[in-house]
Amino acid sequence: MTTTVAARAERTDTQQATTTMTLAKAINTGLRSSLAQNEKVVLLGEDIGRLGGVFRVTDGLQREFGADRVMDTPLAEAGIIGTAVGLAFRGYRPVCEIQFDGFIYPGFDQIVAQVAKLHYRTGGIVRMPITIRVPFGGGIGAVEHHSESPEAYFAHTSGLRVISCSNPQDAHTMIRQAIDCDDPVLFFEPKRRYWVKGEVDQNITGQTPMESARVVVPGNDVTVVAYGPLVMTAMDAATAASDDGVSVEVIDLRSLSPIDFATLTASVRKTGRLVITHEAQQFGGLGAEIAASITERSFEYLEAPPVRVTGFDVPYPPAKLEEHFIPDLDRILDAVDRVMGNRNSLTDWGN
Amino acid sequence: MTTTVAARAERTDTQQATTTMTLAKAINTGLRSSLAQNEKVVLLGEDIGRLGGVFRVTDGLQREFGADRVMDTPLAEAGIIGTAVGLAFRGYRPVCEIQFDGFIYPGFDQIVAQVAKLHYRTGGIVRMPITIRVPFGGGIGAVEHHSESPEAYFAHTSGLRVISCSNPQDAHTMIRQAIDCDDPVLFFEPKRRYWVKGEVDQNITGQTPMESARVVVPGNDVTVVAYGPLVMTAMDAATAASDDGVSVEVIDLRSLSPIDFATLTASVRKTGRLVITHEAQQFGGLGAEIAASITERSFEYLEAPPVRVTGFDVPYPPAKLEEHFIPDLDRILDAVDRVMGNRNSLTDWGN
Amino acid sequence: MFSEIDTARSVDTTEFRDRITPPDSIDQPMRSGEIIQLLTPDGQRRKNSQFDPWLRDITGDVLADLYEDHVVARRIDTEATALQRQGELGLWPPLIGQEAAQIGSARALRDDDFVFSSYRENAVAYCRGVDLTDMIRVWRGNAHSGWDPYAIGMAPPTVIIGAQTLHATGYALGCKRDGIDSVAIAYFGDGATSQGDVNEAMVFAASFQAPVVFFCQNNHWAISEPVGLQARRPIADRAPGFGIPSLRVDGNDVLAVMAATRIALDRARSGGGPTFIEAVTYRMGPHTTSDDPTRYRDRAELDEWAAKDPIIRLEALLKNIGVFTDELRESVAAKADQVARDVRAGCLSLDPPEPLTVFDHAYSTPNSWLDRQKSQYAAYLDFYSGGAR
Amino acid sequence: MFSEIDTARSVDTTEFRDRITPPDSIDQPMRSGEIIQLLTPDGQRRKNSQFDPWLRDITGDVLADLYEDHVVARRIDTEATALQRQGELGLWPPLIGQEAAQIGSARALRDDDFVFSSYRENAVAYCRGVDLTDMIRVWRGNAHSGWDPYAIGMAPPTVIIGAQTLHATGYALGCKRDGIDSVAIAYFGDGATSQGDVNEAMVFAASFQAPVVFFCQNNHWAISEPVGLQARRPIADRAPGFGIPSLRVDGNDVLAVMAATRIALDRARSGGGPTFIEAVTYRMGPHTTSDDPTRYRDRAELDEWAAKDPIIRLEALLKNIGVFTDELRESVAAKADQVARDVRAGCLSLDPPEPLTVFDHAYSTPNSWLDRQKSQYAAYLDFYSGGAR
Ligand SMILES: Cc1ncc(C[n+]2csc(CCOP(=O)(O)OP(=O)(O)O)c2C)c(N)n1
Ligand SMILES: Cc1ncc(C[n+]2csc(CCOP(=O)(O)OP(=O)(O)O)c2C)c(N)n1
Ligand SMILES: [Mg+2]
Ligand SMILES: [Mg+2]
Repeated sequence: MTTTVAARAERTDTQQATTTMTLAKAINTGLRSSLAQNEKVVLLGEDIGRLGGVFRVTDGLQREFGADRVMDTPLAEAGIIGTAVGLAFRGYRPVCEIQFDGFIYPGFDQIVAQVAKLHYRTGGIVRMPITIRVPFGGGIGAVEHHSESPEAYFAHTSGLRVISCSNPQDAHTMIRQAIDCDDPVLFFEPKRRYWVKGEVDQNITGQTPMESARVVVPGNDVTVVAYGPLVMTAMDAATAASDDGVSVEVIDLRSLSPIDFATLTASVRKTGRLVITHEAQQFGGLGAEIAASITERSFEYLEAPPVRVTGFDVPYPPAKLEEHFIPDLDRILDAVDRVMGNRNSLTDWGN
Repeated sequence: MTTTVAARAERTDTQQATTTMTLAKAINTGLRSSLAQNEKVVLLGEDIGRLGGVFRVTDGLQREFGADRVMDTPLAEAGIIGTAVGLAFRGYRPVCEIQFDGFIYPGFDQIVAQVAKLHYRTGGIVRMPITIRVPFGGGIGAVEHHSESPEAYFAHTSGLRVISCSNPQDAHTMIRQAIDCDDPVLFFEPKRRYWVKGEVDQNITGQTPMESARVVVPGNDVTVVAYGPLVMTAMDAATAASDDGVSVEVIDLRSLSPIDFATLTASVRKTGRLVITHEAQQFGGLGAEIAASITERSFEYLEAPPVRVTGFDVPYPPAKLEEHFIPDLDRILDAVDRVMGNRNSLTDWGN
Repeated sequence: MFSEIDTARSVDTTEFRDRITPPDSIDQPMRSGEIIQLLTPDGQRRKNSQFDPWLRDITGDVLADLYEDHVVARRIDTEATALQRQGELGLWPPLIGQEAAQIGSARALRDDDFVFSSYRENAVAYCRGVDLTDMIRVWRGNAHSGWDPYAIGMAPPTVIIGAQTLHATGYALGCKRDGIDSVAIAYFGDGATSQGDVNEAMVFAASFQAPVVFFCQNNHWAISEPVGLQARRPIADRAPGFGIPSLRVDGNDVLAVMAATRIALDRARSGGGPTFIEAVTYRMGPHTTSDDPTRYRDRAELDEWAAKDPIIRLEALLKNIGVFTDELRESVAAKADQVARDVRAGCLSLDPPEPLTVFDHAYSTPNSWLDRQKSQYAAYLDFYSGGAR
Repeated sequence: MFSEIDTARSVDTTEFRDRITPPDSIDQPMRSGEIIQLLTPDGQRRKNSQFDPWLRDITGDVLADLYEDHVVARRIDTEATALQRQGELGLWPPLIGQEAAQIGSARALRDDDFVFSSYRENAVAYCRGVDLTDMIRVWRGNAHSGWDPYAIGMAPPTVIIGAQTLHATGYALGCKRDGIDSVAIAYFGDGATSQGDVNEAMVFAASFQAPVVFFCQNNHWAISEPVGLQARRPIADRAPGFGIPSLRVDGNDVLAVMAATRIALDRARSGGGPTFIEAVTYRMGPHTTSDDPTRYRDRAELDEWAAKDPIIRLEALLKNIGVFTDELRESVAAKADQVARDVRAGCLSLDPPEPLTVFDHAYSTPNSWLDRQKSQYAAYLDFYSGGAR
């Protein structure tokens, strides 16, 4: 039996011992690898140095690589992003940490008007290989501005790439892919999953490309698309549904812009039913894009209209109400019933 | 024959003489009325005083109402919005002008994290009756940042209302409704239509409510939804289509958040076909929300999947390329052919 | 040749009161970096001909009241921290060490003045007369804002660093337009001075000559970042370049803080425009109950500042002037105990809000989209309420 | 008592060169508001013991070259304005009146320095050696950026007011990390100083001691807003509070500008960190060709500044020192004519870009969504190219 080159590469990867670590640690080791491999990689952010970040994602990196590569910056997000733009002009690959989702907005102008546009503006001459790390989402009982899901703003911004990870292996691989990418990347980290543990192979060759979605649970009746923190919830829902005899296919989107519609379309053409879930408010969220694009591309395959299970269209609520905001297993199952044509919460609800 | 109260009110309105004016002037007179009627209305912005704004929308207002009600501010958008927040705390109804669409981003944090959230944050105690006027869209041959359509960012922001006008009468009525509204309103002005003339009745009672869409061309075969600058284009397309024997119903959305789905649904249930057009980039734009919501609510009525005709997912291009970015009559007609199942540009295109 | 802050000129010692005139004529600069102190760490009263006139009404009784405020504020802090440790609060941002800065300034305000603060100003809220349960509401996760801003003249805490400085500026502009002499005061930290918003607030306030006081508590840290990372000059030096006079006071000295605030308020009320105050203090506790300051700062620094504690020095002053009686000690202790009990009881009395209130007050007027969503979620809750699933 | 800019201290007259030391030791402040001038409006050379040493290499020949730069820059401006009036350009932002500020600073730079500018710095671009067609490309609407930034050491014009100051700071930080002595220079206007970004740039530059020069052209107007609306103090007074020394020079005096820029560059190269320069000048033309300045400013102000014209005084100096020969006049005129012809020819040579290039360079790597969109639009163009519709 002959071994192909690709298979050999695969084997080499798998020979690499895997380690069990948390999702936060997986990002930490990813950053560490990137810092070690390319001296043009620098980290900027608030409290990322001695403190190691409020989530300890950069723990130990300043000690290892020095304060001029892992830089605590003054407290100003526009300043962080704008400085990163200048560093990118000079050939650096800056990785910016935004401390919490809700603090990205002071940097919005620099991201949308500069980072996203400079490559286009300069006819492809200047590159902006900037990675912006954003811990996002709720479920940690936090005060205001600490639980938001602003990904759709960036997905709607031409020139940016937006990705999100749901497990330690992807966290490690994808942060490194993001840093390696010559385009600017918004990297959304599911903060309430930082402490989830998993096996991590630190060899990134042979891993799924950054732009690809992944079928994490195969199934036949309903496609459930999720990303970031809700992938685990969707997987739990698939398990619960299978007890009821419904076969749910769960897709981890991974890349939010662009979206891997090839994988999504293939799934929906098989199942004929689509549920999309995200924590972000619904109106104008990514669920709308997925529903619209899938409908456009696979209308004749759909047994039912796509259903979205999302956060509500209110500002993120106080912690004591967040269970009534974040989609959970039950709300996803209710939507599965809906697309299956089973009795559900809206069966008797007047439209 | 008896005359109902409503009819009498209507008659009173129509007795009011109408005047022909440009869309820009219609906003100007609307601002003037609001300033005259409520001393808590104040205008803030760059160059809105002596210059009267770069589009002259505030022409003459500082002279008439004084520099403490029509205030030229220092050159800082966050400063403008943040100052308006403080004025609203004190009972004012500030109207902020953002000079061009592309300059709103430095004020994004104050809009998204403060203006949009303060009413919710304070459990309904503090009101933010702030109107943010934004000339938007392309087609004027401008340099970068002067032709953008950022409405989807704000429509995706809970707590804000977003509206856009397409003709002088609505421009006048809607700016006054926006100022009267106790919620914050983003008011998108179709800058390339500023010089379009029309009849304006300056009596706003009896006019269409701010949240309502309007059927501007009735038709039976295809529903075309547009707003702002593209309403005129869509109307032209309807005329052209009728020459080809296709009856197009054009809906002027007017309110972008919330969207008047009652009107849209009624239309689509009649026509069975939906085309949505906007200048903003497509991915994650409002077209996606409309397509997704209509599909969800009227799936069984649809003869074809909704089609979007939009700007492309690139940064707004240089002026010499904008004709290849902004949807025009031909692109809308091509989409009409598509939903009609007629031969169109994608008939032979491999998916 | 370079335009620089004057670091050489000595302090003007003429009577200040006479010099309250528009900023352009304030031509006697304070020496850069100098910190005004009226009360030494060991409770000695230092004379200051400019500040003292502003404190003539501060009798022994008033000092005793201020002392009570300090003790109560610290007690609230301790109790809230305990409640957080016990899982009753989600988070608490201790103000321990900053009592004098907050109380001295807040007690200088009139009821009709208006406060825009960050998350740490709970002693300010206390001085504004906030209900103790309301104070705790945010930190238990029950609400984003605990109190009625108009009832106590204080906006809800602003978490976005620095944003509230612009709100204060706008509010002040409104007061000016309304022809009243109320003043807005913005509280913010040393870290906040790096934010664009704070600098824009200074630009707007100066341009409009808004009656606003910028009150910066330089507590030496922004989470783990020392103030030196934000500013290589004393923070008070920043404002003059914007055309805003500034004062730098010992933030652990309630008298210096109060006098400075009164001076600034008086300037604002009399049309003098904005003033910037830097209160030099120290965050003795962690950034919040989630923080572990041992990762980034030394014990020695803490000890140094413990010796400058605002309560110790106020107590010493009271002793020096014979006001610190057993009776006072006991009444203050009793009050603090009572407040602590009220905080705890208030906290425990707060049940989670009703589910459907998640939709309330996003808009003040009906919103077809959200109303539909609420109705659907109500149907959802109904559908499953019988344990249907 | 208030911390204020020193308005009383007189200028230090010691030799400057010896004092180039870290900013903390620059303890001889310039008098607030004082404007350094080396060349009077009537062409007299004023001695200045601090600045003169920086101009020792500025011989008559160099002055003649600078003069040519001025005349050419103005001619480009006139030609571009004419092209706009003739419908060949979409817009043009005239720099007329600001030639000395732009040329004096740009000619102080080394090739390996890097410029981050606003839209108005076309004379800077000219000095950086930009191809004239490239200069015009943006304004004809053919591109967002006319030139290769790395070829001429100058980023594309930044339209978002003030944003580029942060880019310059980041670039400078990169130079410092790279261990080279290149410097970044940020050009911006008086209006820009109100933006958060510009203030944050000063915070970051000071904190990191980045080798960056903040070059503010105070041309007295931000579209229709006079500088007094943005700042109640001289703009140069803003920087010292951030720990950044500043210089205020006559922006219509090419020698003062050049000396100041050289001083600032030298500080940056030798590890001294950022410097702020305010060049006091005047926008003689409209904001852009779309603007109508008669709506907001007086003829008298224009006349006053016309008398301070940078070209007139340079010509007078050249005459005074006997360099202004007929030959020079003619060669400069010929050069200006040639440049004007090149600008026009370059402009007219620019055909609209190919339709499908609208998709190019949004991403540097393949993007499935956009690639599909491009393919569909190509199909659309194809489908209708035969006039199918
Ligand atoms: C815009 C924004 N960025 C970051 C944060 C996270 N954060 C919360 S508090 C804080 C430090 C604030 O320091 P300082 O202004 O000195 O106030 P202090 O906490 O010392 O009272 C930071 C970085 C935030 N709340 N808002
Ligand atoms: C963020 C932003 N807001 C507003 C504008 C619109 N605008 C363009 S130029 C200008 C005035 C700039 O004045 P200044 O900084 O003094 O530069 P100058 O034009 O005088 O060279 C304004 C308000 C802009 N380009 N960017
Ligand atoms: Mg602090
Ligand atoms: Mg200017």
